[in-house]
Amino acid sequence: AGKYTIGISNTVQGNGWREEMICAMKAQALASGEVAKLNIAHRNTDAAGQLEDIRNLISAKVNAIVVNPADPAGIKAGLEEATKAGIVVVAVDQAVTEPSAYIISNNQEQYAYLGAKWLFQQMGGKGEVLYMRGAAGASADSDRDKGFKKALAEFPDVKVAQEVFTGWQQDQAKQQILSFLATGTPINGIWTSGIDNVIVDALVEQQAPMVPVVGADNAGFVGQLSSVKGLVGAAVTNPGSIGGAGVTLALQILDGKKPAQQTVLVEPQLWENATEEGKAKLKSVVDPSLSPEWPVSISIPDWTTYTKDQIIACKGPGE
Amino acid sequence: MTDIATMPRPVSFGRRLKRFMADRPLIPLIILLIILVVILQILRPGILNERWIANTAKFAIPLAILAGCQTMTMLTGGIDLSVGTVATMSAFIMATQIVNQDPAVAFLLAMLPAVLIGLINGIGVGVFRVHPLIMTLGTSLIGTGFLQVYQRTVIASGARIPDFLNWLGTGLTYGFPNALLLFVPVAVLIVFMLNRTGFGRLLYAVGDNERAARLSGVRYWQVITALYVLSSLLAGITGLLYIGLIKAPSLSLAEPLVLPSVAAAVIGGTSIFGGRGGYTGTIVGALILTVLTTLLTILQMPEGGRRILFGFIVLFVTAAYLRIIEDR
Amino acid sequence: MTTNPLLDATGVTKNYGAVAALRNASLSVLPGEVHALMGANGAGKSTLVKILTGAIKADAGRILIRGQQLDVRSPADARRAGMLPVYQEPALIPDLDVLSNLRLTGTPVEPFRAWVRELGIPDLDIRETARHIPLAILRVLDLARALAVEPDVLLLDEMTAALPANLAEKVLEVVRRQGDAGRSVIFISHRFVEISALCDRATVLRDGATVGVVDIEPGIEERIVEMMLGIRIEKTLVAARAANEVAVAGGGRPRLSVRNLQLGTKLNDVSFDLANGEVVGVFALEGQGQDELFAALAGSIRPTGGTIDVDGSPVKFSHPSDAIQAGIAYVPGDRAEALAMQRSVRENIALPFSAAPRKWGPIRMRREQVVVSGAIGRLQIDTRAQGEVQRLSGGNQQKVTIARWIAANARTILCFDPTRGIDVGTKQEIYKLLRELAGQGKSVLFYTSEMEEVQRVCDRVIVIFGGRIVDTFPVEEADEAALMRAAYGLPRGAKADVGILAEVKPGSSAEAAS
Amino acid sequence: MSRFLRNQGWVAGLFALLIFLFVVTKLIQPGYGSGDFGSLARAVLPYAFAVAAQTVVVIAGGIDLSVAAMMALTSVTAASMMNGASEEYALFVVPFVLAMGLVLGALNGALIVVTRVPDIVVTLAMLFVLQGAALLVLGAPGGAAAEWLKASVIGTVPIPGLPDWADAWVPKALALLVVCLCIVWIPLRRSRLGLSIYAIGSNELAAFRSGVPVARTRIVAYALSGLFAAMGGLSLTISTGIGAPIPGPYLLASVAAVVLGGVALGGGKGGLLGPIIAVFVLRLVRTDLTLLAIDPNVTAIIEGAIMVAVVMFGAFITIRGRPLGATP
Ligand SMILES: Nc1ncnc2c1ncn2[C@@H]1O[C@H](COP(=O)(O)OP(=O)(O)OP(=O)(O)O)[C@@H](O)[C@H]1O
Ligand SMILES: Nc1ncnc2c1ncn2[C@@H]1O[C@H](COP(=O)(O)OP(=O)(O)OP(=O)(O)O)[C@@H](O)[C@H]1O
Ligand SMILES: [Mg+2]
Ligand SMILES: [Mg+2]
Repeated sequence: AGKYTIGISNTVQGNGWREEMICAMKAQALASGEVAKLNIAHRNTDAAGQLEDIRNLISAKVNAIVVNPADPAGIKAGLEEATKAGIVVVAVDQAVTEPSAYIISNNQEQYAYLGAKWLFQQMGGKGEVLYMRGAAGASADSDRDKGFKKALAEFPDVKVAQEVFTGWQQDQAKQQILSFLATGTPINGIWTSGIDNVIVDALVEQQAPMVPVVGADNAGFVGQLSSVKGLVGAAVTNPGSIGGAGVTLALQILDGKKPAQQTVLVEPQLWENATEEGKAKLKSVVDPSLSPEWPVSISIPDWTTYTKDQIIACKGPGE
Repeated sequence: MTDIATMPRPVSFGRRLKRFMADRPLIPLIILLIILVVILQILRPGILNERWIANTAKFAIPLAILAGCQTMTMLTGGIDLSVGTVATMSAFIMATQIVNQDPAVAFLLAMLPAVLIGLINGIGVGVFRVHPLIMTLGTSLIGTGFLQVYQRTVIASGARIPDFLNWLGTGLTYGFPNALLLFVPVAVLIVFMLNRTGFGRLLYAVGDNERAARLSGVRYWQVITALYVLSSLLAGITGLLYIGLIKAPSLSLAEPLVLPSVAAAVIGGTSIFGGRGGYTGTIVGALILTVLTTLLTILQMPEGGRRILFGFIVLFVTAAYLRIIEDR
Repeated sequence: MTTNPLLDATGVTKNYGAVAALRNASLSVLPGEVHALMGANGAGKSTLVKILTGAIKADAGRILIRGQQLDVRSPADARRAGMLPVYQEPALIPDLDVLSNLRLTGTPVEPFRAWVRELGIPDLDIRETARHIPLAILRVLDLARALAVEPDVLLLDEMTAALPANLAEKVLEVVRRQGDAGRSVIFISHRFVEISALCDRATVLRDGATVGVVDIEPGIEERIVEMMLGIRIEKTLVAARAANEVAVAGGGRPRLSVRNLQLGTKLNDVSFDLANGEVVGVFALEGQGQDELFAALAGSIRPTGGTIDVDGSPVKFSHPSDAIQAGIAYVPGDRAEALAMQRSVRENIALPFSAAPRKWGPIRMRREQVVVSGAIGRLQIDTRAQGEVQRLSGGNQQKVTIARWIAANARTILCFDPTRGIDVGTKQEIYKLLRELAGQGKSVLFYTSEMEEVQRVCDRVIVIFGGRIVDTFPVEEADEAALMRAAYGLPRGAKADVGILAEVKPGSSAEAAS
Repeated sequence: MSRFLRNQGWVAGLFALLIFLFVVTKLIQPGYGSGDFGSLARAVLPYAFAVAAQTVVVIAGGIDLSVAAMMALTSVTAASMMNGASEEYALFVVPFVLAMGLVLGALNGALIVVTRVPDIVVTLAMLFVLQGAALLVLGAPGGAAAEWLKASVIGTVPIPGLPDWADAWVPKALALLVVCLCIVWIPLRRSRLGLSIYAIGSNELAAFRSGVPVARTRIVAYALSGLFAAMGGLSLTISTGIGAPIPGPYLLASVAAVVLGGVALGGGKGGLLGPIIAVFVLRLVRTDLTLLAIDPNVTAIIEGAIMVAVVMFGAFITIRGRPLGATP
């Protein structure tokens, strides 16, 4: 039915968020009815590997490439070659430096700022915070660090008790929080870069005093926000479904509907359980049917048109 | 060459101490472990409580079992880099199958890939003589691929951690981690196997001189196949334990344990060239690495500095340990 | 020529942990002499050579070269000082071809080629990878490489032990000429024939200390043996095998019956029987197919044709364990092939017990201990360093390889040159042991590179040449001349001079002691 | 001739496989042309250097687990030095970074020699150290590369006397690779040093007894490995225009390609050509899988299976091809 071939390049595999992103791309491609075939290069690699994938997609003569960049600048050469070959390039989730590419992304700096600010307010504007970052060196992590530091600057009495890199690994985060809790250092809040449910688990297991926790809108954590006794926390949305939005944008451009600017930012929302209305919101988004690592925001209004069944089925056109 | 007095000198205390430790290679390792703990206590007074010890044990146990896989395979001159993938697969399959299967069935399904990968590794190494590094690397790539394909099919049904694994992984009884209920028998069994059974003998013999073993009537492929299946099974069981501890089925759950498991076996005195080593040292090695990780977490240091320190400490410990045991 | 020693070492000491390899060794070599270094297994001969050539470091001692104290810290230093060793183990790099091996050591190629020809290998392919060259040839190449740089002192550690007679003979000739040309040679061998044919003086080591220096003259052998072993031994060592002892081939069917065995081009139509209680010798020059014959009988390689019957029923071996199952054990000549060097003597001896999967379970330690110590006692293995076999001397290692099959009670033993590099005392024990085994109704197939062993041990001897059995002798007729002729493929009875070994009359004083 | 086949048969077979893959590629995508070949060459570049780095130490009987981390460190160093600097400054940066690789590699070797810890453990520890150092140099991907450097891998080399269509098949990246490898490798291969490297890999004791300075040769081998890794790191910076502190997948890829390329793990055998061809094969397989739009998860399975199958096949033909009568 469709007429386009779309290439997809992603460099983190096996992470719930990225898996949702890929499923959203597939589901959106299917739902749009405009895509004949997806060509997905989806693996764990770095900028150099992604360059290779992009060039292979160029060799495969796709019409558009939707890419979650390993690095904003590192794949510039490949994206430039793609544009020269007449291929539409859309970057999702993170920005790229190549000027010819379109960008649709979650606002990572805002993500961190929003959550951190809420957390510091919950802490009464003072105390010690445990800062659990993502992977050292990843660009999303450094963007989030900017947001976090911005919020921190607004609350001079909040101190970072400890800064650790979880590597966005559940097990590593769990080990770190357990050894931290065992030290008995008092803390007043925990900010996590999306590795959240294992942190709450650890607090419960160790019968440690509950402190406010900020995480992402992963299904597991969102569920905990409604079910774990005494837990005050907030989930900041970071929809993996941004992938579907990327496909939509690419198709619009292919159909000749260019957006006004090169960059479209999807702003995060904050869902907290400190207020009644927040609780109600959380109740409405809880989704135990999803894998705990999947963000519950499985669609983005105006940008995605697939159904929940479609994204969960995770099938693209022709599958 | 110069004239050196050949008169027998009274043996100095230092030399006697060294000889003493060399004959009991476990002692310097334990001393090192104690030193690390003392440093920890100095850095964070009060850290040394029951809870901390239980936690350390909890995290050391999965590492120690995987390091057991490395110890056994390294004795034959091999290595098993697929343990991470195998553990991850068992854990993931268990967590996803338990949702709509009988626990026993889920357990069998979870152990199936472990047996298969072990068998393929064993046949590849034992029959086709593929280098174990390559063989286990290849099967772990293949396993990861299959796991990812499998993950697609269970996205809809979700995952659950069985209560029993939860209890085993995180629970405490009288302050002791329940995981010890699994670990102690496993450790005793491995130690007994290596020292007191024909199979254990053969591991050492095959690793030392395969041709000699062959001329003594040992069929290499039988030993190696049994070994890699055993290693994989242990890895699978570790996966189940680990998922009970971490409680988040991810597709790379146990991968970060692979290189440390090799390091633990080496620190524990097992030769990667085969024929020499044992499991008790490995257990202490795993404890040392776990404590070291905690220590580095506590040091408020940039991530980069922490990694540098970790690397140098592993190197230093191994070098010092070799010095002590080598002039036996 | 001065009478100052070219090389003078005194008070050399080397300890390996608790084991003293050398306590107080001294060695003084004059220019132009061929100097024998003698001692029982484990006396420290190899250790001394390694120290002199910088391969290992002594704990104490003084070494003067041409009256000067030189600091020899590595084989490269020794080489510069004009001292070239040929160690007990081959030193060519296995994965490099011969030419690259020469370049590596900076050896001139043409002299090397000349020496190789001289040493009896006319058609060496210099681009052949060392790994593919047979052991005996490798030893000769090692020697040629050392000779090619015209060393002042050549140190040969059991150079002839692994050589077939034809090559050994050439080596001896060349070594003798070295002495004539004013160069010195330090020569280690357990064969008195060679020592008396070649050497001027001998230094004798016992337990790591020099116990005497003697001139080689007729009749000296006994004194040397006395010094070596530290005891007075019987003047005439009777042959292990009494002349009246006839094979107890109890009329029954043969233990092992080989018919028309074929193995590529290496073995042709080989047929023979091995009876219960019989020791059959196999004699051959290097590379005549004896390796393949033993490997085929041991189940290591599959023959391409012919049959093997054990106790009258046909067998096909696809793995050594099949042969072991049939009661046939193989003792390789190269102990590095047979031993797990980092494991204990006990584990090495008990290894076959655990081989089959049904024996993988718990070990009955007490029972094993009894069996193993029985075997150790029987072979009188020096167990001072029994924690790791690699710390035993070469001879004791060799004994462990045999002890294993005594412990396992194998009915048939295939011994491939079991006395290679073994001292006289131990050799006698091994001969006795093999005869005892035969007396118990066991059968032994025995390849040797030393002719006089044939008479001492065997009931019958088969001679292989070019992959065929060219002759079979009862032991009474197997004198050295006859064996030699057959081994060269000459018809029985033909008179031909086949080199210096043929000149040594059987029963001459030279070999009375060995 | 038979000796040539014995020594070079594997490389020849690999080359045939590469040609076959090109034919398959052309069949899958008839439009596959010189531009796409240029892309392939650029993709090969960092892998080829990583493999060269690994090959040298493997021939010397070692293994280098720190290859990828070394590439990351040299890459971030180059990128951060060139960040905001003038184009000419890069003329200094390139030799500086190469020297840095050489020195760090030599440090690897020296640590192995001095501590006497097995190489696999030393380089494992150095993996952490170099990773940490890379993170200290650049906390996140960033930096820059001089334009002329970036241009040096884009486009083709005009060769006088060749028609344009033929020039188009000589991408600059390929020319750069060949030149860099040959400058180091060919003189080395012909020198006594090169022989020494093979010698210590083949049989260390025999090499020592042949007068080879074993320790020095080992250090040199690791230094060369570091040099190649630095070239790899530079090529990463050049092709991406940035430096990334988290190591890429070059470690596993380098080990796999070394083995596919016919260099025996254990040392003493093989050359550089085989592993480089193996890199091309592996990269081209990925291209083909992308062209076929194979499910990405199946790609991992196929890659693993190829690795295992090819090595098993190689083992199989060596077992079959063993000359009759050779005592096993
Ligand atoms: N690396 C080592 N570790 C421990 N002991 C050793 C080592 N090398 C040699 N020895 C011991 O030193 C002694 C002398 O050994 P050496 O090899 O020099 O004997 P040898 O005279 O050459 O004997 P053979 O005639 O059997 O070759 C032996 O007792 C041996 O066990
Ligand atoms: N594990 C062992 N420990 C000590 N001696 C053993 C052991 N296994 C075998 N032997 C000895 O080796 C000899 C031959 O062993 P072999 O395995 O051929 O006998 P077997 O009949 O199979 O033994 P078993 O009765 O154990 O089945 C026997 O004399 C036995 O005493
Ligand atoms: Mg010796
Ligand atoms: Mg010896």
